[in-house]
Amino acid sequence: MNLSWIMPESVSTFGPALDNLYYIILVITGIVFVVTEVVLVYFMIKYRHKEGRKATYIEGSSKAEWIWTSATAVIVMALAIYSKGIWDTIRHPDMFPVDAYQLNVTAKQYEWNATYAGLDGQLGTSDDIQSRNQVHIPVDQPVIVNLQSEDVIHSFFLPDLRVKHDAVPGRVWPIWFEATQTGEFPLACAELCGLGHYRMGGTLIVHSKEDFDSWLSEMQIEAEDDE
Amino acid sequence: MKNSENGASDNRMNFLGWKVDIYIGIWVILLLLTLGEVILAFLPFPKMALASGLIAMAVYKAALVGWYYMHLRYEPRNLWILAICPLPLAFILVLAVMTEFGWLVG
Amino acid sequence: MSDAVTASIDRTPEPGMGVFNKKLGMWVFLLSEVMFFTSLIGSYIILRYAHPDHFAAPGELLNVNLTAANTFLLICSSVSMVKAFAAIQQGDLKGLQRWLLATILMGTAFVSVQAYEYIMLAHEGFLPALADYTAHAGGPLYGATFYVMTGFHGAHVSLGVLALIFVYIRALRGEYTVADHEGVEVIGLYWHFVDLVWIILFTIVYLI
Amino acid sequence: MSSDISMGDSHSEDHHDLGFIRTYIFSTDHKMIAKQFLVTSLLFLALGGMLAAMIRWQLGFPGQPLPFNLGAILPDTMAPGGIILPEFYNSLVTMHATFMVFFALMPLMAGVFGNLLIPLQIGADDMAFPRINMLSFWITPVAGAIMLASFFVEGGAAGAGWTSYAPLSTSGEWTGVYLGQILWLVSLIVLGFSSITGALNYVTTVIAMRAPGMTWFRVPLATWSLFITAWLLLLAIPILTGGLILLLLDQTIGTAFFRPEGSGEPLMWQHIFWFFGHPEVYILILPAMGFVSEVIANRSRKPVFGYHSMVVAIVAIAFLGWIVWGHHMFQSGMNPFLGMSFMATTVVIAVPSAIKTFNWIGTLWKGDIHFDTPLLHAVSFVALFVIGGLSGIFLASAPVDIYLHDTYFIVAHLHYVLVGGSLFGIFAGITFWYPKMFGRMMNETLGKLHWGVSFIAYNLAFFPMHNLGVQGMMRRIYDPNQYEFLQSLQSTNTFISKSVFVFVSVQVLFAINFFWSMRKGKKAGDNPWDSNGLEWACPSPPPHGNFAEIPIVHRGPYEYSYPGREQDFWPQNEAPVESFGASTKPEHEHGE
Repeated sequence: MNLSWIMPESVSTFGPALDNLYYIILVITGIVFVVTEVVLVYFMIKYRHKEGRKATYIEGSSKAEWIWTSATAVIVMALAIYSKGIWDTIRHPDMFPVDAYQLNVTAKQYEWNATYAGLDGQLGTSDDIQSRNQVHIPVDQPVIVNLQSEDVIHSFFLPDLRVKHDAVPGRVWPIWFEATQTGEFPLACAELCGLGHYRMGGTLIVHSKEDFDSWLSEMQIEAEDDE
Repeated sequence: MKNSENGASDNRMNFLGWKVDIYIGIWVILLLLTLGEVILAFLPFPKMALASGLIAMAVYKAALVGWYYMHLRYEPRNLWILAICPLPLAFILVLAVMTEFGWLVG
Repeated sequence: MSDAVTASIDRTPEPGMGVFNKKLGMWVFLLSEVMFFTSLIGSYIILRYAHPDHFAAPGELLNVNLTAANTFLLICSSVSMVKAFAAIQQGDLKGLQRWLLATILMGTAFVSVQAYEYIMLAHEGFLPALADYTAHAGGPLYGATFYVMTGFHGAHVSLGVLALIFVYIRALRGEYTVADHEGVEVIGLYWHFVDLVWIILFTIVYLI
Repeated sequence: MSSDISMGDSHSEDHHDLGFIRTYIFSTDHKMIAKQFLVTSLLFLALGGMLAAMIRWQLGFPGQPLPFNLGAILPDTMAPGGIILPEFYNSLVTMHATFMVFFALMPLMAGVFGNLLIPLQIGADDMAFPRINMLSFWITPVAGAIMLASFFVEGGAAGAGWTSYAPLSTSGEWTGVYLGQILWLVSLIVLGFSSITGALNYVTTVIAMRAPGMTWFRVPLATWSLFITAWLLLLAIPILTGGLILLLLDQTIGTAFFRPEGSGEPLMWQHIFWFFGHPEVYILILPAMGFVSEVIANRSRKPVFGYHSMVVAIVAIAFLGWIVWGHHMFQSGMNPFLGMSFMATTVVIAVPSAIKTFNWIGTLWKGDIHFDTPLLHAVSFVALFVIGGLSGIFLASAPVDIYLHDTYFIVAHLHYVLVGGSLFGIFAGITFWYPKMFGRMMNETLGKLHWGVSFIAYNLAFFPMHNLGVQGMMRRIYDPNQYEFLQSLQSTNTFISKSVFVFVSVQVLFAINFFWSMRKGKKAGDNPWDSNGLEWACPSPPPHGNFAEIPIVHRGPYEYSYPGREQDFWPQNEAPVESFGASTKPEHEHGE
């Protein structure tokens, strides 16, 4: 049984920042959890009903209230402020890298279609290349995926790259990430999208720069043969 | 349960100088405001100014109906606090969802 | 504090709000109605802000003059309702019956004018469904939001008229006196609320 | 309708001639309505539990036919040869959540205890509007019947999740479910009226019908939490009704509120749903918090630690509950700036929950704790609510939510708060107020056995779900093994499924205890738990009209182990004896 609290190793640039935040929260909540449960059990044992001993009449103490209210408030606000920084790097429109490689990913009931710019380097032109359930990206280069959906809401989820964003029909949603390792990584759908939701998996293939270019040119030649 | 608090005595109000039944007075104000709204709606002002002006008049009319006709003016204070408590919730929902479509944030 | 304990405690709710139960109940019910109309009117405002091209300028499609007259009608019915309440406060049962009847008639007139307006709009192709919206201006969202808001308001007015008829019958049987006319005041609150919602609706649907 | 003029003076004498129908079926007595709610919602709880068992069967043993040939009773459109189909799995997930949230937990807390406790604890003879109260119950079976019918219609029950996100839920084209989704919508719209009429009654009764002397800060915490829950119900349910009506119109006459092809806005549905949704989850937890405060204070014979801050915390949770809904939508394409502001408001809501938790633990401190079943359930509520609250902090932080959203971490969080929290709180409430409802005590050994096995099985079932979520397993997936990176988690899933089967089947003990004690339980007097509340100042089960004469309240509800008194409790309505030796604290005598 895999009962580990350690996330699978992250292979994207903002992955480590997100993981650190997760581990900080894990430590803080872990400590609070252990302390609270131990105190609870300790009180239960220590103050259990014994003949002749009466409870002490305590209505509360506003000093204690202030202590734990402000302590909780300070901790959670600190977490929020720290999270805001990371949230901005990932989602703030101005933080999107400028020289990123663009591709479209269109979700459809039970598959992902990725579209790459063809020879003319322009998306949306006739010579675009399609690939089904496989997203090919170059390594160590920021990538902007324009997410859209043809029918219902799907969710573009790359666990290893710490990427998740819903593909909502009706609008295009740009998201960015940068892979730091080559290899094949799972792509999953995280939003209930009908009876085939469970088998909507795909793969993200991260190539080195050269491999990616050769793969792209290979696909372009294939595309020309088909015409 | 006797219904005592509606002071029937001060049911008069002076309207442009002569004493008239309060309900008729408020009624006339409401009609005038409605007429004003219909006229204002077709004047060539910028859309935003028109909209806010019209909404202000509508809210004022609504307040008049609430204050006089629903007798909020005679009721204990915390009843009209209770009466307006859902309004901030309505504003929160509408304003928050409008930011989805570019309001305030690009 | 622990004053002499008298057996028959006066049931007036000393720690309460000093308002009899039915009125408090009606006010609390009206709060939930405010939230119901919030969701409908809220969707209209949101969709109008998101897709302004779907909506037409005031008067372009909707008949503003007819509805302005209709609004007069509803305001008058509000006045007749409050006059009915003022009448029974002085114990004038006849006045109560007359004003209640006036309110019922004006309420029904309002609903029928609105039904007539619906038929006129339908002929122009102004319909809620996406497929059959063929009006010359605006888009399907305009039809959908318009019919939902004004339709549910009309439904509330019709329910109000039914309740008024029920109160009117009890008035004819003389069941309301100076001392006990809670029913009249409660139905009056509902009626003024429905009028108040229409005042807001008329402005943001027809005039903006 | 018999025009009983005013509810105030119907004393218990004229109760006998009401006959069977008016006493048991169409009763306007708040206590009988509470029992009616109790029976129906326990049935729906059992149904929800069975649906959960089927979900866990499919996840624990993917693709294998249901055991003991249970599959034979299911038609081939659901489980051919006993093997659950993916579309039926989606209906199972949707209906499990719908029945549990709307037909089990809400009626169990607001319906049962709202009706039972509010009039009794504030010293009223009945609800403000008894007939509307009866109506509020009788709408629930009607809505339940419509929801049950949706299983048997062509295309099966709704399969778009209990949140029924648009556009999946706006047309049968995407899910193959046409009539089922419409029935789901109609049933929840109808149920909304039951909640509104109920909440209307609770708010008016608490404001207007408190006994003389029962000032706001002498109201017990159970009634406080039910009163604030009634406010949340009153203002949140109509929003859901409005949204459901718009969705119903999209489904039926083809409007385009949420359908992108007609330039509708799918995100607007999520906003409307969650604007209702988050107050809804506080509706599901606040009453349980109230019952737990009562039980812990009573069973440790000690006043609630910081009564005023507990009340302030309840009110704060209710206010903040309205401005946090966006944390359900961090990754749904919501505006990132909204994401940031919702993160800020969401973390703030951890503060009142922390206050309540530390106050419960403070109540146990230096107490004289009696280990009865209600206390065991109440303390497990506190223990498990701590876990649920802490796992919420992971999800409140938007970046971490990027990874954890729609994974089993969320399923663990919500089950720790709803099952570990509300369900154990309900068990505490039922076992604590059972004597008041039925005049007999629930069996202690059976109760402790049920608690013990439930507590262990529950934790074995739901704690590993945190780890499933951290490893990336997504929610609502029919067969995780399709994803290669999830295959290693299958053994955890099988273990969880077995624990769930134990947890669900052990509830039979509670059912046996519940029905057996009704006839054969130990006779309970008026005040078996030596409690201070007014509900214990009348006989159990109380007659129609509750109190022979209206009680006068002289002190707060938690005067346990008052210094200088030999008895360790001091009922609220006990008149203060002037010749009382010890110097009574003045500020207490004259109340607030």
